[in-house]
Amino acid sequence: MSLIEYAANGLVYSSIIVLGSIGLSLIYSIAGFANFAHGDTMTVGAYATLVAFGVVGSVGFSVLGLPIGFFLALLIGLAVAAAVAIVTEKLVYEPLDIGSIGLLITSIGVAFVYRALIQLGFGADSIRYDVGFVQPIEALLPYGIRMTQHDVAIVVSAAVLVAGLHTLLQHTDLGRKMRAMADNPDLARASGIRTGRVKRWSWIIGAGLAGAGGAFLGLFNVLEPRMGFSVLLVIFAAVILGGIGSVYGAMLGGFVIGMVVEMMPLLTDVGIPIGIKYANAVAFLIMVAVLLVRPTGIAGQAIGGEGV
Amino acid sequence: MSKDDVVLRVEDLQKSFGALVATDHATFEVERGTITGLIGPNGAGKSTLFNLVSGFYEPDGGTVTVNGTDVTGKEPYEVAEHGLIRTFQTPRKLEGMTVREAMLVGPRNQPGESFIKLFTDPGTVGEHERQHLADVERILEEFEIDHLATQPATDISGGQMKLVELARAMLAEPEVLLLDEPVAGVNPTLRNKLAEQIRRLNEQGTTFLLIEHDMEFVMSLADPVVVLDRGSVLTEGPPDAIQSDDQVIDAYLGGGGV
Amino acid sequence: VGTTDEEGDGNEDSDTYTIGMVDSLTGSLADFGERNQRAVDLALEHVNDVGVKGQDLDITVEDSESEAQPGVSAAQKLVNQNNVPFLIGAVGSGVSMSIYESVIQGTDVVQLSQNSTGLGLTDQPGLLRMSPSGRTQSVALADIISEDGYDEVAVTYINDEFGESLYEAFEEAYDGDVVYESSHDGEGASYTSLVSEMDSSGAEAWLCITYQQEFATMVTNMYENGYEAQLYGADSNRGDTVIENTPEGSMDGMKLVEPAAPQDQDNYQEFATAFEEEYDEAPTAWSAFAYDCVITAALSIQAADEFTGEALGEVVRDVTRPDGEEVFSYEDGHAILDDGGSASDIDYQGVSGPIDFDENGDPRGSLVVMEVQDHDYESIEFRES
Amino acid sequence: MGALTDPRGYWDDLTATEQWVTAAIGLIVLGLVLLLLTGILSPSYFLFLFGLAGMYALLSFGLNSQWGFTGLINFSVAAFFGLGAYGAALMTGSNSPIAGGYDPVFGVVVALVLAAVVAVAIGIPTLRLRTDYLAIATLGLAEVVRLIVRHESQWTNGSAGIRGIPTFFASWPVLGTFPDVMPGLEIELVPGSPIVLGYSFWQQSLNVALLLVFLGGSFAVLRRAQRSPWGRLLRTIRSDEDLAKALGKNTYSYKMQAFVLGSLIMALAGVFYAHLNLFVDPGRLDPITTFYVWVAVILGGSGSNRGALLGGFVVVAIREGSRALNDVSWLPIEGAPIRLLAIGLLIILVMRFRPQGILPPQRELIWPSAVDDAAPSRPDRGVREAKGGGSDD
Amino acid sequence: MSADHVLALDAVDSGYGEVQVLDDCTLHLDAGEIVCLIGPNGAGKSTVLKTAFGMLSPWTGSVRYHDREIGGLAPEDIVREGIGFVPQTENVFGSLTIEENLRMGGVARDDDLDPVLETLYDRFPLLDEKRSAKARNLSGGQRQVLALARALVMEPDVLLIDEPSAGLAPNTADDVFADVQEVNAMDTAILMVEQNAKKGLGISDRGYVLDQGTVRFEDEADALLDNEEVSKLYLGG
Ligand SMILES: Nc1ncnc2c1ncn2[C@@H]1O[C@H](COP(=O)(O)OP(=O)(O)OP(=O)(O)O)[C@@H](O)[C@H]1O
Ligand SMILES: Nc1ncnc2c1ncn2[C@@H]1O[C@H](COP(=O)(O)OP(=O)(O)OP(=O)(O)O)[C@@H](O)[C@H]1O
Ligand SMILES: [Mg+2]
Ligand SMILES: [Mg+2]
Repeated sequence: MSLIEYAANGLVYSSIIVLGSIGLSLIYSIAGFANFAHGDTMTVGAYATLVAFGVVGSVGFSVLGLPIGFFLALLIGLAVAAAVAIVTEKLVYEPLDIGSIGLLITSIGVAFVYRALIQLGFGADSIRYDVGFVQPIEALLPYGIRMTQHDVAIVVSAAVLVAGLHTLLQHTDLGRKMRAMADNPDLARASGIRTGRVKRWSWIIGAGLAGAGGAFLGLFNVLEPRMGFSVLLVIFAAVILGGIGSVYGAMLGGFVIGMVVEMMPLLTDVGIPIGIKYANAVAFLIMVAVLLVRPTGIAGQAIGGEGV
Repeated sequence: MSKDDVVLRVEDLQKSFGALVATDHATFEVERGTITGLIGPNGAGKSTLFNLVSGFYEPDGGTVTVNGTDVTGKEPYEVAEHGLIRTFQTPRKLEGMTVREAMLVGPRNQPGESFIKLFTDPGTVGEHERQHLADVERILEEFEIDHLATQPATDISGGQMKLVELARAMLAEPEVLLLDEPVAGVNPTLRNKLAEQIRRLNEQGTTFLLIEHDMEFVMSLADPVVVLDRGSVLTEGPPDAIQSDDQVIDAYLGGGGV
Repeated sequence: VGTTDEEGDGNEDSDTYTIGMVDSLTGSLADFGERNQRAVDLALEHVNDVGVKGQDLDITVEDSESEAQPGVSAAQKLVNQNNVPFLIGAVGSGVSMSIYESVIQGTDVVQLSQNSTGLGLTDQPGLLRMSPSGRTQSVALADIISEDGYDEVAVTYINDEFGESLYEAFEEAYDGDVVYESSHDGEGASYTSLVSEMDSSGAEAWLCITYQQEFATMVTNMYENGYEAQLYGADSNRGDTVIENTPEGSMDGMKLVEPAAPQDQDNYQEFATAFEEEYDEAPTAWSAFAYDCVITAALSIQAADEFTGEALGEVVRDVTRPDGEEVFSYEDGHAILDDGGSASDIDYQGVSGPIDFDENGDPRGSLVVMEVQDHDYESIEFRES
Repeated sequence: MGALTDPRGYWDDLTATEQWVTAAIGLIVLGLVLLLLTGILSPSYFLFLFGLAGMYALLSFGLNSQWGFTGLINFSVAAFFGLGAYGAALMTGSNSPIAGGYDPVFGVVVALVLAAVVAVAIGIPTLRLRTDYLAIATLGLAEVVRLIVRHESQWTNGSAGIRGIPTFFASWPVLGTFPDVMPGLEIELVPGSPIVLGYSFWQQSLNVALLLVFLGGSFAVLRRAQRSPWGRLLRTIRSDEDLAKALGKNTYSYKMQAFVLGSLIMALAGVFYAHLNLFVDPGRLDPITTFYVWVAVILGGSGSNRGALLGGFVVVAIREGSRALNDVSWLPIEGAPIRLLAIGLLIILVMRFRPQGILPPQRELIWPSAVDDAAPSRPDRGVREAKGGGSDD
Repeated sequence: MSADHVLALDAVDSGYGEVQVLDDCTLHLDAGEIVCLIGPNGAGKSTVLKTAFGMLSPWTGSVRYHDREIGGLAPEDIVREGIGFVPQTENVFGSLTIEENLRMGGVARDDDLDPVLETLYDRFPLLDEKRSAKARNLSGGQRQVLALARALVMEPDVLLIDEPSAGLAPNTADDVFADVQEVNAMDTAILMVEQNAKKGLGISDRGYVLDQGTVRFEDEADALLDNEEVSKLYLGG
């Protein structure tokens, strides 16, 4: 069992965690709370993709072992997750007049509602996309890499989405406005920033990426109502590791945590007898260890003393 | 320059933030019983110096001595235990408390701050609490904010917050009190009263180190005045001398003077 | 699902007998719970066609969320609020045990678990179960693997009471070397690392003790990584969920052991037909157990002098004991009892097998060995336990 | 002014919310008494629910002293609850792999020591962190604890759990045999629906008695602590730690004190649970418990001990009350997701319409004997209520 | 009240939650004016500005900009009307650099910001030095200057400033007052709260004295300075 093989697995899992982390981090900084419904937003994206795929069907040719219809369905799933998040924001969060912990608790309620609705609609059983099964890509096997075309599809799509986000943040004011708003909402409004709109965009981007992450998680694994919630803790670890509020930190954190979780067997190989059942535990310990050295995460902003 | 009874000695203190040198080999002493003024242009490093002295920043070099003890690099609470208390330039809000409660945090070494004593010695706790409460009532009156006593401590105006900040620090009854622009934003009438307060406390033995841009205020209160510029001490002397010092006028006072 | 009798009584004045059931309606074992409910409805239909002492039987079902604490709360409500003298429950072994220890022990309520196979239940004679202890399965698996000529095996098991106890029993019984063992979490976890570790252990035989969804994922992960091994499994890994969610041919040759429902028995056939008609899917052995729980309860009520835990406790074993006349349906049993027969005059032969609770409250059972051929299960051998 | 000596004055002295809540509680108690008397609600089931509710209240007390008093966002409630339960179970359970069979009192001691040690161990790395980082760090470490308890069966019996736990008073004179020797009573106040007081009733009564001791003790300690300078210092830290430092307070030490105190109370809840349930498994460390306790504290009103008490009871009422949904057989859909849905919606609605909680702190918290004659002990009503700030009891 | 007031508060009551602060407050600002608002701490000066700028909605009374009622509009819309605001506290984005702070000040502008920023850097060399420093790390005085500059990016017609000189060194304060005058000269009407009443009134055309939410005195700036009562009660003798 080679390092490279674990790394390949890690890359796929990381891609999913990264998508989840970016969204969580964005919402964390804009809406100002740890959104415990984020995992379930991923679930929403996955199931929406499932439904959309059922409607669109396996139309057209296939790319990377996936019918082109799947990618279409993926976009729909992403859009649905974003739409659900926007509606939730309008109906639930916006009218609230409470601090961040209150919002956090509310988001637990929202998570329950999402999950209950999905369970009502689809049952508690796990489901798979009807995209067939694939075997590892032959050409890579000699190098000790066992990756399927689906795996490649996940990594590539995630990379495209992340690159798109990067462009968006670099070439528009949105990223800066988001930061300004997170910093001081009153002053942001006084400066003329339409905070409602910025908030809405953050939700759209955050939830959309989460939706995509969920859809990939379904492809990587299976769909089931608790799927998103199960990875939420790991995503939190990634976001914290990267530093709350930093999109690029979240990418880095997601990558590191995803890799750590999937590379756990290496520890046993080098003689550290920690089973893979402790994979998440090791991820959390790494997170805490990093926080000890850098209390605001890898890319988090240092808190400048007491200020002037 | 050497002084008789030094309570605070800052020696060759250095601090940089990246390329920016905020404190540049600053050296001065504060003599017991004085009100020492600390002035200098915006960004001269005055607040940074306070942060270094009170333990909120770790200096890159140099030493801070309080009452003969070297406190360089100590935690803020340890520095405070040596009798040095500072206020913040931007006043701190205490959520979920009334103004009166927020003031009661001030006094140091309250027996009621020990969890054990709450149960072993409730009588003493109550006694001290009553005493502190009386002190709070008194000082709030003096600061003309007694009508705010039971208001939430967050729901007060900018100037009122500065007053609470100052009053609380006074309640701690430290030997040395570092005030960072105590009267910025405070109404002129009240400013005069605060000056009297400071003077009175000073007569009772508290030593002050005072940052303030209000020249009328500083010059009437402080002696000596230390001038800081670009992180190091430009000059030090009695107020008159400082006010007529060309260097100071250039760097700080500007054409308008007082 | 049954209705609650708000008065919370099950005494003879009213015209229904209400018993309780704790089932996994949600949570990791919700699969089992769903099928159980179908079987229970079917059983109630069959019972109430005939009646129990001229009255109806009703079951109040509470959800355990597949977890101990909610399970105990559910049982507390049924036993202390609804005053049921007979409690069917629960699915998970851990849940059954905690219900027994916290609620049942010290009272005279009869508890009969529908689906728990954990070894620990054997130590609690007061806790009856319809499904046989997993030990028999583990021993059989150990034998089969050895017989197939593998002296090295890699094992993974679900990390709950069920999986762990089956694994322990297997390890004890197996002659060869367990070169790799690891428990795994349920519910949507990814098993890529697990299967790659199993692969790198070098063992050619892999034993998986887990549930259907988890197993389907595992097999898919194996397939997509191109690993190959001779698979073995417990009964809990068998089912349509696995067949539907794994690639064609990916499990061929796999062997499983499971408690045998006597498929050739008429009453099983009838049960299976009725089940398929109603729900459009084949019953599992687990649903047969749930069905038998209800029938056993109904027969006990019919046989007992009064509707109390004490009275039911006295007869519940007897109605399934070999001393009496073999009956294959509630109707037949009811006929004998109604004629003045006593509990020991009948021996209910369930749709899941002969039952016959032993002194530990475990049923007798036989096992069937299945093999996956052309992506479907074929039984290849019966084994007595 | 005591409620007994001067009920009228006491009532007038309550804020509008307090009057409202008191009246509502009165009505509910009345309703429960009616249900019990008419035999609709079985006393032993009621006592069991009461025990569960009290357990949540204890957990809420613990969290309240960390979050409500000090602003520590602790997401490891379930871990300390589980440690308490395991501490007691490992010492007393019959299949304990370590040291079963000891007296439950010894179990309490071990549980508390265990909780204190782990609290310090978790506190050292995390208490220096900023609030939201603290939240996730504690959540993560709690998960580590859970995984260890789950997988290290040589110490914990793993997922098989620990059983054979005696009831708390099992080895005590008189109390040990109390449930057995008490006669089974059947009282029929309303014809046709008798009230049965049997073994489980007496057993549950003992449990509730134990609970009341735990609850009462914790409440008394917390109440005094909160109104003391110690509590005020914690609130200062919650709001502005730097300020507290500048005033010479060793904030790290105080945060640790609050963290350990809260953890001990949570562990106490765990101990109670072990002897209520007589069976403990790793599921107790599941983070969902943490979420429920948070809901309880927020629901009750952060920073208020009475609120935490109330919140604990409300959460159990929601959780167990929503069981009724399962009984609604005419609904064409499954009950269980509906129940999840109901709980979710309820959380959202409470946060929408009563975000400050049911009984938020409304009075100043100054040492009682110090304010009696100095000044009115309550701030201007309007301000406090509008903001829902402050703290109390 | 004549129609040519640029900004006018008419009989405004306002406050926070249930707490009333402004009580029948009436004042106005005419084109090209600098008006100084003084008064004791807690008088409601900041509240006046916040109400005028939409951070608080007037409970009763009207807030008019030229002839348009703007009471109840959101701040982000009021900015686009041409009013700028420098708050008393929390008036910079701490986690953004100076450059970014200034750019945020101009989000409501469609044109290229660069020339405007360059002008501002010229005017405030203090900021020019530290373009890419985080605002959080500025000294108190530096932040005060940045806060003013941020509001100026919009080149507003009306500027509301809350205590521009608080925390400024004497020479910097002089500079800022000079800047205020300069801005005013470019046709921006200015309503300014100032505790440094002598200097504040010194550069103003008119002044108001606010106490307990109500206007107590209203006069030409010089007249107010000379008013014995005002001087005694509010200017510290
Ligand atoms: N945490 C920090 N990181 C980076 N630079 C800092 C930090 N704190 C202060 N500075 C810089 O150090 C210099 C001195 O700042 P300081 O706050 O000490 O000035 P000051 O003398 O108090 O000025 P003012 O009178 O305006 O309050 C300034 O240029 C400021 O930008
Ligand atoms: N956020 C708030 N919530 C509730 N009350 C407030 C709030 N801010 C200020 N107040 C109250 O409103 C009154 C007026 O405050 P305002 O800030 O307008 O005063 P100000 O005249 O600007 O004073 P200063 O010169 O001290 O800045 C004060 O009595 C204060 O207690
Ligand atoms: Mg400063
Ligand atoms: Mg103001």
